[in-house]
Amino acid sequence: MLEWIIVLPLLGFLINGLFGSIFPKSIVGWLGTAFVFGSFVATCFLFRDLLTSLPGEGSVYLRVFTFLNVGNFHVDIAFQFDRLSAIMALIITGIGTLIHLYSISYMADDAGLYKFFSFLNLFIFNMLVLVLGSNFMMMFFGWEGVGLCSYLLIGFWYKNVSFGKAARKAFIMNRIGDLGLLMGLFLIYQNFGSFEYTEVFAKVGRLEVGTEICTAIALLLFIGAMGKSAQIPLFTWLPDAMAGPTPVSALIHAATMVTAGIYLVVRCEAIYALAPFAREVIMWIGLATSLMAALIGLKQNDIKKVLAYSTVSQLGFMFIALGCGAYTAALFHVITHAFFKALLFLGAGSVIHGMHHEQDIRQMGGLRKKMPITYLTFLIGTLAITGFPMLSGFFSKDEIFTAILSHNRLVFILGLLSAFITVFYTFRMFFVTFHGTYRNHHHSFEKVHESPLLMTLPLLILAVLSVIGGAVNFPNYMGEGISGGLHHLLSFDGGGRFSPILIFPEQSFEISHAQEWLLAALTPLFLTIFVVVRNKYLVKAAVPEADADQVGLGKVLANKFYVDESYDRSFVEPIELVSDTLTEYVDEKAFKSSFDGIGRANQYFGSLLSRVQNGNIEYYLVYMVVGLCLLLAFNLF
Amino acid sequence: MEVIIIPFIACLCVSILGKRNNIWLSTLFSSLPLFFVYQYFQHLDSSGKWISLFDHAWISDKIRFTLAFDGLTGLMLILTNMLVPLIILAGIRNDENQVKLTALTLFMQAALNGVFMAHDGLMFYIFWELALIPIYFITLTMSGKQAFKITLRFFLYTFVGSLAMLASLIYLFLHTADHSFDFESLRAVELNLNQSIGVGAGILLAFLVKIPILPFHSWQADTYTEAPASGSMLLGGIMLKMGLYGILRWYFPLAPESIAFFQPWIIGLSVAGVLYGAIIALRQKDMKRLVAFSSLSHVALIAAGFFTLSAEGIEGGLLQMFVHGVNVVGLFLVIEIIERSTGTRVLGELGGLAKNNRICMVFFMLVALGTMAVPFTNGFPGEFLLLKSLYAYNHNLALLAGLTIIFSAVYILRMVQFSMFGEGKKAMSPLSWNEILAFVILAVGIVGIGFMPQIIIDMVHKSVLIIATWISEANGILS
Amino acid sequence: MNLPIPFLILSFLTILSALYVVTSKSPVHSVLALIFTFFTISAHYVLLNAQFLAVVNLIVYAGAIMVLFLFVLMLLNLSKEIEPIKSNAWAIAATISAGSILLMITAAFQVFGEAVAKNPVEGIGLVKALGNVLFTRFLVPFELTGILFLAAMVGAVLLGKREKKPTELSTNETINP
Amino acid sequence: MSSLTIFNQLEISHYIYLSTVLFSIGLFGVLFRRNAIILLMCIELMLNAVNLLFVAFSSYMGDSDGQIFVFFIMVVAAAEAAVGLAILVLVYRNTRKTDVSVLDNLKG
Repeated sequence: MLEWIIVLPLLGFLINGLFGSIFPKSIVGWLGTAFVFGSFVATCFLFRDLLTSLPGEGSVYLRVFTFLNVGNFHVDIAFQFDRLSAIMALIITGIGTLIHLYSISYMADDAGLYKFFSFLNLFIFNMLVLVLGSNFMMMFFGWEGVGLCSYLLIGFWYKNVSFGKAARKAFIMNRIGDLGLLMGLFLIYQNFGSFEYTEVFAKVGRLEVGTEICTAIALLLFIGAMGKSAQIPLFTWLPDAMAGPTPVSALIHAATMVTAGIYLVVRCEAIYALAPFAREVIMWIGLATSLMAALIGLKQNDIKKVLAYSTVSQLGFMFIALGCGAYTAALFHVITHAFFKALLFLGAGSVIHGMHHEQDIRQMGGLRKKMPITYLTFLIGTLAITGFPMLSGFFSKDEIFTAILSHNRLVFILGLLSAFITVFYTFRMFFVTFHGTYRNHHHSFEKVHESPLLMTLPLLILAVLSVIGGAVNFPNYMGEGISGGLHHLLSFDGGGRFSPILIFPEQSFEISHAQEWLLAALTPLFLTIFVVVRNKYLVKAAVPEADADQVGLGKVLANKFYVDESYDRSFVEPIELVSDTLTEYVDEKAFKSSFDGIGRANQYFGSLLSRVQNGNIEYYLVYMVVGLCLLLAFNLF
Repeated sequence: MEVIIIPFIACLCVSILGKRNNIWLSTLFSSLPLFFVYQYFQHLDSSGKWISLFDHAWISDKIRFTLAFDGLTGLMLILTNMLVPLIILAGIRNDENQVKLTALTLFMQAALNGVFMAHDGLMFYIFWELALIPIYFITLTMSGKQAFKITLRFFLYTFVGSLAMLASLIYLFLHTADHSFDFESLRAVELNLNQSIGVGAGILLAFLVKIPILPFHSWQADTYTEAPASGSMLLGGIMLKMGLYGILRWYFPLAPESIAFFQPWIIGLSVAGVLYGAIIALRQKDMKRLVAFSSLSHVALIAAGFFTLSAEGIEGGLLQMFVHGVNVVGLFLVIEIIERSTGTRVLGELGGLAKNNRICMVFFMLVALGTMAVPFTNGFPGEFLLLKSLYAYNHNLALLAGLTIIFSAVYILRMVQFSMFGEGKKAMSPLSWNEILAFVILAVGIVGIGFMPQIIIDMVHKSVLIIATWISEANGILS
Repeated sequence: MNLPIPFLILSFLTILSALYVVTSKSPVHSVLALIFTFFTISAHYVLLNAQFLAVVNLIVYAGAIMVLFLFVLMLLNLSKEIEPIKSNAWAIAATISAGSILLMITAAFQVFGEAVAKNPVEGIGLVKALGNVLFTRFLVPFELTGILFLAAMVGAVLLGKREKKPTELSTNETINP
Repeated sequence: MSSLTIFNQLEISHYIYLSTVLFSIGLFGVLFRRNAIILLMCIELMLNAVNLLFVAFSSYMGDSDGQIFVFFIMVVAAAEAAVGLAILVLVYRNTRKTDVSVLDNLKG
């Protein structure tokens, strides 16, 4: 069963990639979807088996073949299906299926449809390799593979030069992270002599808390996570990645790939548990990312950009949770975030589709009447992401804040601030898009239409999931029987060959009643902000200013804190300068000229010597006599 | 012996037939040696030692014409005899140069096979120089403005290096017990540290120039750029590997005592070269030049890996040698096709070629991925092992060298972007069958090795073990 | 040192005439002086009991070669030509060179030449003795010299032959006046 | 006074000095003069100096080989003079000069 999960998307990639151009368009999309759905079904069955018929084992292991065996270095192509990878695989194939389905209709007009679906399938394959691999090498394969697919899909509309630039930026930023990850892997192999999770973590388990090696590995791996999960300082690629088709943004840049960093940290919990300093770093970086992205999100006018910054911000939350040691909470948020962010992106895609590829929310307005299903589902998504009580986002955020509160008060306050800002900009986007009056002059309001069933169906499914997603891990106060599902799943120890995912028992985040009350008091605050936003954008029907009209802090925010510009100044331009200098001066002048200089010196001495050969016999005679003299003298003395 | 004679005869036939020669037939003949290489592999026993294939008294009874074969040689022979047919196949052009280029390429194939099989020091030197002759004329074929000057520089550079090697070999020869150039006799010479360093420096110089390692590289970029496509492919795909092969096959066994002396220098220079080539490649406009500098960067990493003296470094390096050959030939092939149909290979003047020619685009992407060392393409396992070996040697150097994975992504993607994507400025003509065939074979190589690099590792593993034993014996350590 | 008077006189004359050959401005005078030198050398041969060579020397050198020289001089009408005198620097260079060679060869003989034992054999310089050696041990070289001579003769004739095309000559003249 | 008695009073070194001096004079001429005919004559002079030495050694050592060599040298000298003069005539025809310094076409 495990092999089918992985092989099916690969097959889909190969079939669509090689023969897609000769298939009719209608088949291509369904074919691609079918393969992912098959993979999803296989995952479900295997997951069921894992929970029921394989209680003692804890995981399914599949070794395919030896990839490399050099000296002491041995690594297999091998897969491991345990509870953590099962959850990730379910998200990937599940959400993946929905998004494939959505894309059939969304991308129907595109000439490169088969290409699109083959890339999507390739992405699913790589993502599955990432989460199902049984060793760090496999993870790295998937890690780079999804980066590649992300590149291919962001630059899907290759004729647009700026899209191509965004794609390259994404790939290169990811590569920077990958270098850190790679160094981390080397360090792991050097110290533990293996890449297999089970062996490495078994050896890690014998170390003490605060071991330097663990801290170093943890930090290096986190650099990789920074790149993939768009944390400061490697976050700038994600908003640019919105250049890709919207389903891509939903699948890759919201629901799955960007959460690979969280998966990495959760997977290496054994290491991070021993590296409190690294966790502290993760927490602060997550917090900074969350705040910064939320602030930038305040002033974005591109519907996808707003969502992108909100994704960055939410990822920041997940890392805060990881930093506090709340792995379950982080993973929980990954799941719920996958639901509602995919929903929001697909909804945005629906809007863009209905608006004939208009993405600027200032050009929209009043769409509620024209696209009721999209409106409704988008509203659910918005409520979920803002943490409206009893929706999925509420539970996962709640858990994160519980963890933060018991860890660090300052972080709690700042994180809360970030969450408030989330409410602000999400509703701002929502109101400006769907309420008020229609503001576009190019397309008449009549032409705006609701999306077809193929697109609204995934929206509806995701909306339902966004509502009930909290059931995955209800907090304790919901009752003993139904609460903490995810937590139990991850801490499960069957005593078999594989130890549980969370080797070190997660610290429980018990909070006092006062603190519970504090948390409960947050809801009115949320509502207050909601009212403020509603008042400004719905009642007063304010329209955001153009970027050029921004002043003061607004200008800084609209320009994304000038991060891209400062990166250009501090990294890109110096390197280009160095490159030019090396080309022009060092390579041409120094190296080549020095070699040519040797040649020229030889030529010069040659021309000096050639004067001796002046063709005049008298001189030759003198030379001969002198030579004879020297010869005799040499023999005599 | 067959693998030298067949291309040589084919070369003569092509020269005699002139314009009537058939490109498919030449391709067939140049790929025939692969069959014999397969047969040689059947003769190998489990010890991994060299087996003698041909042995005949030559200049004297002691200086013999000896050809031998082992896994290492086998790998290089496969590389050579796989790439040369592709180079010939892809080199179809309807002008007078075609015959000349084909004949010279076949001659080159014979000489290269000789280099890799020579078991006698003098023979090695002679084949080494013999390989220089055809490439000299190939490079001169497309007489660009500066071709003569550049070719002369290339020739002199490599020639001076080889002379140093000859001097070292002769020095060893004079110290052999039986006055023989045979590999085993040369290896049996006991040298003290200073002698070893002197001999090693001479041998190494020839190889470092050929590879080329940082201060000796200034012939490379110009030569690659000016040479016709088949010349660039031969140079980048196979000839560079002569230097790396030489280090393993001749330098390590003949002067093992000096390795410790040269190790930090070579690794330092190599890592510098990795960064240097990569940084320069970032801003190149001429695609061939870009590939030349990227090749400088990649090959330097292999040299660094060799000198870490670890199994990962050496075997990973060998893997990467093979892979780099495939990738460089692929890149030059694409560039040649682009240049042939659009008349330019300058990045600013190209763009949007993906629209006309999807197959070319797919293949280009594939080679680009291989060059960037994306997992499941051929570039990854080798680069991973090399960086790993370097990491074990020195963390900081590995980090510096590791920057190449970022830089390579930058310059390769830049090249793909500005040639293939964006708005079309130029149009590409459709591919011919021979080009598609070459693409398919290379693509199979790229993906196949990406999934199963162990095949190549197994091929060379035993030979590398033997060399490693020699090194550790000479240095009194057992690793 | 007690040297025999005839040797001294002969040597003196030899060197004097040789110097005149070198220094004389007129080629004809040089030739005549050279012939005289050959005579004195022949006389030396007689002193050394090499009678056959003394005669041959006269016949070949004085009789044949020098006549050739004279013929050429007359043919080219060079007797009047005053060759351009070389600069003093050249004179000094030539003197130094020749002097150092003299010094070197003398020194060389000082080192190596003293060991020769005097062992005169009666009559080796006569025709009979020389002919015996020449036609037995040196037969092949002797025949070869004959061929050499023939070749030289053919060569000389071929070179000296006047060109058939006078126009070519005139163009050459304009090129090299 | 027969030649034999004079011969008995002579040492080999006398002839060595004499022929060396002669040789040097010839060499001086070759270096100093520019007229090709004089040059050829100086060469003859040098050859004769060598001949003289050959004969002297031959007589002293009682070995006739030396005289045979002189014989051969004469042959060669005659051939050389013949060819040399023929070339000279040719040169003169072309250049109207016998000055060797004119003939410098073989510049490096």
